[in-house]
Amino acid sequence: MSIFINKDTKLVVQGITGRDGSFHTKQAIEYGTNVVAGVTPGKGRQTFEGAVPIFNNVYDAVAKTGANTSVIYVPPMGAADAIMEAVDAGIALVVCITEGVPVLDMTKVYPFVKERGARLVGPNCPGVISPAQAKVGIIPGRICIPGPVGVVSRSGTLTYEVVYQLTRAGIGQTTCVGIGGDPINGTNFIDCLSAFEKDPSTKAVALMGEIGGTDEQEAADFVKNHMTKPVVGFIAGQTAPPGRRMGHAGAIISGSAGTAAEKVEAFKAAGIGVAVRPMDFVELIRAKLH
Amino acid sequence: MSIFINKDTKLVVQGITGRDGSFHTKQAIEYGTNVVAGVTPGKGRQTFEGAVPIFNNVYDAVAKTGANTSVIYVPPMGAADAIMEAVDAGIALVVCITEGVPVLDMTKVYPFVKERGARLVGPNCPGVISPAQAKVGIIPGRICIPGPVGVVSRSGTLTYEVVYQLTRAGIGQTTCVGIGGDPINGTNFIDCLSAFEKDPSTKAVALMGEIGGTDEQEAADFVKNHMTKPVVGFIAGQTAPPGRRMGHAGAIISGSAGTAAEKVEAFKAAGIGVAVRPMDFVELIRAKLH
Amino acid sequence: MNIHEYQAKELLHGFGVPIPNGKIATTPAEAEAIAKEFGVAVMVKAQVHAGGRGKAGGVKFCKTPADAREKATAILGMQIKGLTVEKVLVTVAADIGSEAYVGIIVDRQRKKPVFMVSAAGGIDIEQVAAQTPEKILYLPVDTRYGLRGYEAMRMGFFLYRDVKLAKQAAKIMQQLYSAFMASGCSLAEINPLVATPAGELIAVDGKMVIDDNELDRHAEIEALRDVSSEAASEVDARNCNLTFIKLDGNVGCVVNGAGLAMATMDLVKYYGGEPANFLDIGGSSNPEKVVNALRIITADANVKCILFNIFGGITRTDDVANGIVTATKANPLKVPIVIRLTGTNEEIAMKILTDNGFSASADMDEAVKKAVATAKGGKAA
Amino acid sequence: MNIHEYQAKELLHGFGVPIPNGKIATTPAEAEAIAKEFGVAVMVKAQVHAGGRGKAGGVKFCKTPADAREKATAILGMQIKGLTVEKVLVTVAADIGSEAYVGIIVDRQRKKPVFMVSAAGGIDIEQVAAQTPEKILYLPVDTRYGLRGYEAMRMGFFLYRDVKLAKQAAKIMQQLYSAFMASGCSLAEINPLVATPAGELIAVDGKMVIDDNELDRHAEIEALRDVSSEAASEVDARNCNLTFIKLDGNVGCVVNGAGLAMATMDLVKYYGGEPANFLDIGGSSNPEKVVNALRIITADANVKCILFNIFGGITRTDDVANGIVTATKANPLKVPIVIRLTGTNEEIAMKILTDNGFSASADMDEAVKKAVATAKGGKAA
Repeated sequence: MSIFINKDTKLVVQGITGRDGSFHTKQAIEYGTNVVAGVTPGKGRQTFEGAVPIFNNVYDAVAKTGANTSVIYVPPMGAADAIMEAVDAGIALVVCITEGVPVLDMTKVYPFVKERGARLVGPNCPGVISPAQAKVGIIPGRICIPGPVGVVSRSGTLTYEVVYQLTRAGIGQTTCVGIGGDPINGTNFIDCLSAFEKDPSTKAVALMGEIGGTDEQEAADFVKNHMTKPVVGFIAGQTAPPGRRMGHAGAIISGSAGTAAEKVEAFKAAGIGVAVRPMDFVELIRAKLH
Repeated sequence: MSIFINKDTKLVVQGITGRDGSFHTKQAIEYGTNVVAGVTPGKGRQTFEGAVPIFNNVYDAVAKTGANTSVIYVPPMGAADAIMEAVDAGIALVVCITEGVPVLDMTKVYPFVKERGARLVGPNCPGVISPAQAKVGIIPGRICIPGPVGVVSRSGTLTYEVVYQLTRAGIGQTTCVGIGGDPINGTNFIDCLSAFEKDPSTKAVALMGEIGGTDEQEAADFVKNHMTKPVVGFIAGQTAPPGRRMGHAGAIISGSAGTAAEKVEAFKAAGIGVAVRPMDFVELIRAKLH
Repeated sequence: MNIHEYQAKELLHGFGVPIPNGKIATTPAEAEAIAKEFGVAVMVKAQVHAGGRGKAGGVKFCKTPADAREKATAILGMQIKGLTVEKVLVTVAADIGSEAYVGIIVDRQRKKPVFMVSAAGGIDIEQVAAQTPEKILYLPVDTRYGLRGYEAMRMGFFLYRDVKLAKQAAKIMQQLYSAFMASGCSLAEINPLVATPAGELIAVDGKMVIDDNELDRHAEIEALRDVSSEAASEVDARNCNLTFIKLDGNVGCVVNGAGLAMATMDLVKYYGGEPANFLDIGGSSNPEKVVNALRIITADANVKCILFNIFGGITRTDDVANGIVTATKANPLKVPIVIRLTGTNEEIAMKILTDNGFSASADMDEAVKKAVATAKGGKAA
Repeated sequence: MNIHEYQAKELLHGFGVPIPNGKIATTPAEAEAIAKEFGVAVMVKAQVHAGGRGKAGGVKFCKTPADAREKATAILGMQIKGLTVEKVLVTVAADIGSEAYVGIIVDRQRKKPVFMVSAAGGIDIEQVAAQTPEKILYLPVDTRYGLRGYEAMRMGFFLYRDVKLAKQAAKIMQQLYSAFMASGCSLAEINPLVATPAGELIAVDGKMVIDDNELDRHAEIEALRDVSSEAASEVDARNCNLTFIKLDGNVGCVVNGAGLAMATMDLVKYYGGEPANFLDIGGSSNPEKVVNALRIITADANVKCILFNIFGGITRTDDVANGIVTATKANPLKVPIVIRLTGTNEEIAMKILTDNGFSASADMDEAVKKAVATAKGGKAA
């Protein structure tokens, strides 16, 4: 079992013929993901690598192939449009890898996706992988093995780091989700924690947060009140210099929230194990599993 | 009993100090409607007729008086904004009397109201009256008496005509609703028929339609499939000259639909009694009630 | 409100839609001069607010300036559906590869503006819709989000297989949508949207209808109104905030509310009469409106009896009564009048009328019967 | 991206927001001439991308042109938070009746732009927020619908009891919102919004921060960038698509991804070292980026060891390896380098490095420990 993606995932790749899109599509196919379609306007009726049919738009891709999940590798100015297209075409899970999506675009995308009951992961995220089942996005397949740990993280490469260390220690994963670090993203920690709580295969969760915002504090509240499974957390940025504050407004809206110390406190108060170094996940998770 | 409004209605009047707003507010109060507040920006802290407190906005009116229903008499360019303000402030039923609201404004108002689960009646409508309980809008109170008939109509004065004839014949009404004739309105025939079907006091329904569109045909379908109570209908415009068609697009989108003959056919096919003249409602309804 | 083809195309061009070069002529000599200036074959096109101009002979292809003069001579002054052609558009004749239809209209059912596009453009698009509906793509736009890029591209690819044409078309859809929203339209059409053999798209004909309710916000659009191309009585009525449509009968109807006005006309017919007009004095009333309504109706020599049917809600019946008294004092009526009034301030209204020598009833059926009889030869008080 | 006060105010003025007359001076003589031209008391205001200008003495009231010259002399060249003042805004001093605060920022929690307005404006607005939160109205805007009239009026009445001032304020909220959306802002502020004793509102100070992700759509805003007011190394890094923040330590870090970069710095510190910088080479990689990163880091004389920590996902580790080889061939390194690489194309990368005489590890913890030790005096291979 897993969350969000599995053996039944039928993936359409938006931007399949671009540099990143084509590279990672090959990797996804090699990993065994069921890539059923690609989309590049103007390249309809061609095929990708002689195997995956390309369509001019997501509607056609869904109509012809029954795709249920989409991954987006289009340039930042077109990413919001690509997300909305996928959702409009009936895709239930959209994973947007694109970095640099204007945040004001996302203020419209977010309600659009909610209105239609779809799920968006990202943008500016590494995607989702359910080891030995499917890989949607750019998380390297070889660093993962199947197993009992759910992984959720705001950052990309830090996720790889932790997953890689778990894997080297023989601790596999149900699903790893990179939710992305943009100000407005489609899926947050709580969405993932809630899904892991419901997934019978997941026995423990590893959560990687960062300084800034209050998502980690809210996640801690959720763990305290709604989770029965053990959670181990990490906060990156303990030594980061305070960012330049954004006007008076930035100070007013965030107040004193967002420091690493505050987040670590919230974790401790919620009974979340705290990893001081990324490598600490291994022992902490191992202890929770036994 | 009744639909939409009753003795528990607590009314706020938006545009209470305007010509129409003040005139009809006095009439509503005389009728016994519980008018709890008025809104005119800049006249907050004054009172209307020494009795109804005026607020600068609907939020304040709701917070201070618990208003649950609003009626709108503001000029057409401000009507969309007034509707959204009422709904945003938590008003459950908004009745917009204003005529001349740009239809493109309504393309945003409609989903706004739906999203928040509120009900809009109108715009460009005479409002709602539940005889001897409450009057929200401009339907003259003296032409109504309480009784078993639900009335719903696309037109204003034609509604009065029919209600007046019913009343003169001693046949009273549970609620009369003028839904308005604008291209996009908040409440349609089906919404009202469905409410009348559920209202135990309503024993029969009088429905007044017009040429144009397909609302009456859809209402007929609803009556056929979902109503147990008898319905009598009328279509105005049997002799009206065909309107000037609106480009090719108008012809394409409406096809041949919308003629009086077609609507009358739909009524007959659904078992709806057809009044040829407005006065025919009296005998047809009387027969259904016995 | 209707605007002319040339005005619609200029508006669209302001949003970036490519259109052929063109100028307006009001005389054959002007048409010739414009054709000479362009130095290529032109179209001479009647500018009137009526469909079917082409079939009526109001649109002609001209190879030479002399030809343009000749065709303009024929078209200027021509009557199309009762309207006199006072202006022609002289415009460069496009090289036509293919013709598509693009329209956008506010749809009651979907409660949204809906695009309709078809690769089978031209004047027979309604037939396409009726006989081969699969050749039309309907695309509703959620105005909260605007027309999204992928929707525009979807229409582009529905019209053209070639990606360059599809992208050009998508851009034109965005421009058309912007023009539609910014101008407060209820309809905007490009028909035909021509693809030239060189692979360029160009809007060869354009039509826009503006929502009258938007005009208060769009003085620049209101300024495009061409009253010379509308019936004088309708212009007069609109200036007085009345909705008026002239018909062929002899019972002049003054009613408040469109539904009741139609029901009144239906009842006139039911009792064997013929309505002379549709006239709705609308909601919020004042005596002035009634004075204007009487002036407009009595200008029609066919009218043998005037029927007022007023049911007061937001309209106050005393305003109507005062209007009748004022108007008839200034210009005594030459035809009999039958008055039916009930509703808001009915008692005051009845007193005003009685004090001034009018009789009035509160019963619609009775009043209509009486008006029909009067028009046929009887006489009202 | 930050823009200067004078630029923000000009942008806002373009959307209709009233601002006091003002001009930019780069010399005291210019400041004097501008003050003379205005003929009234002026403010001389340092234009620099740093908060707290007033408290640092960068904003002064001047009664006479001579006074303006003197104050400009003091302010031009002054250092504020490490930045040199190169321009001053000379602007008409407004008559101040009351000062309000108006700000709009994109809020992560609400996922919307949120207005914050308070009648208690001025430089201590954060204190107001902390101590008397009821004095601030928060108003989130649903961008699908835009800022609605009633929302703007609600803010107007929250700031002013007087209806005329409230309506003026509502209009300014609309203008500010339009400017915010049209310019792709993440922040826009008017502080103070001054009500003059005569009952006019005027934006006496303005601030706008642009979402860097929007700049591709807004060439006119990108053109407002003033590189002279930013640290040279950060300008250099941005031009190379790198995110770089200089710090005071001696371990130069080159990492891909902000989270891993922070975790790497944390680990450097954990093992007793001090990071010299934050440097994220970002997602999609190419060798060029690595070359630029090395150039920027080695420009810092404090750096005693360079630590690469690359975990390849969308970044290909072979691109990074090639970048290291290219850069060091062109400019041989003067400090030791510790390389940690794993992930996408790791085998190819390892071969490239080995073939060129570098050693590299796949273990983060080990690499960080080694870099810290090296910086303290050891030596890497």
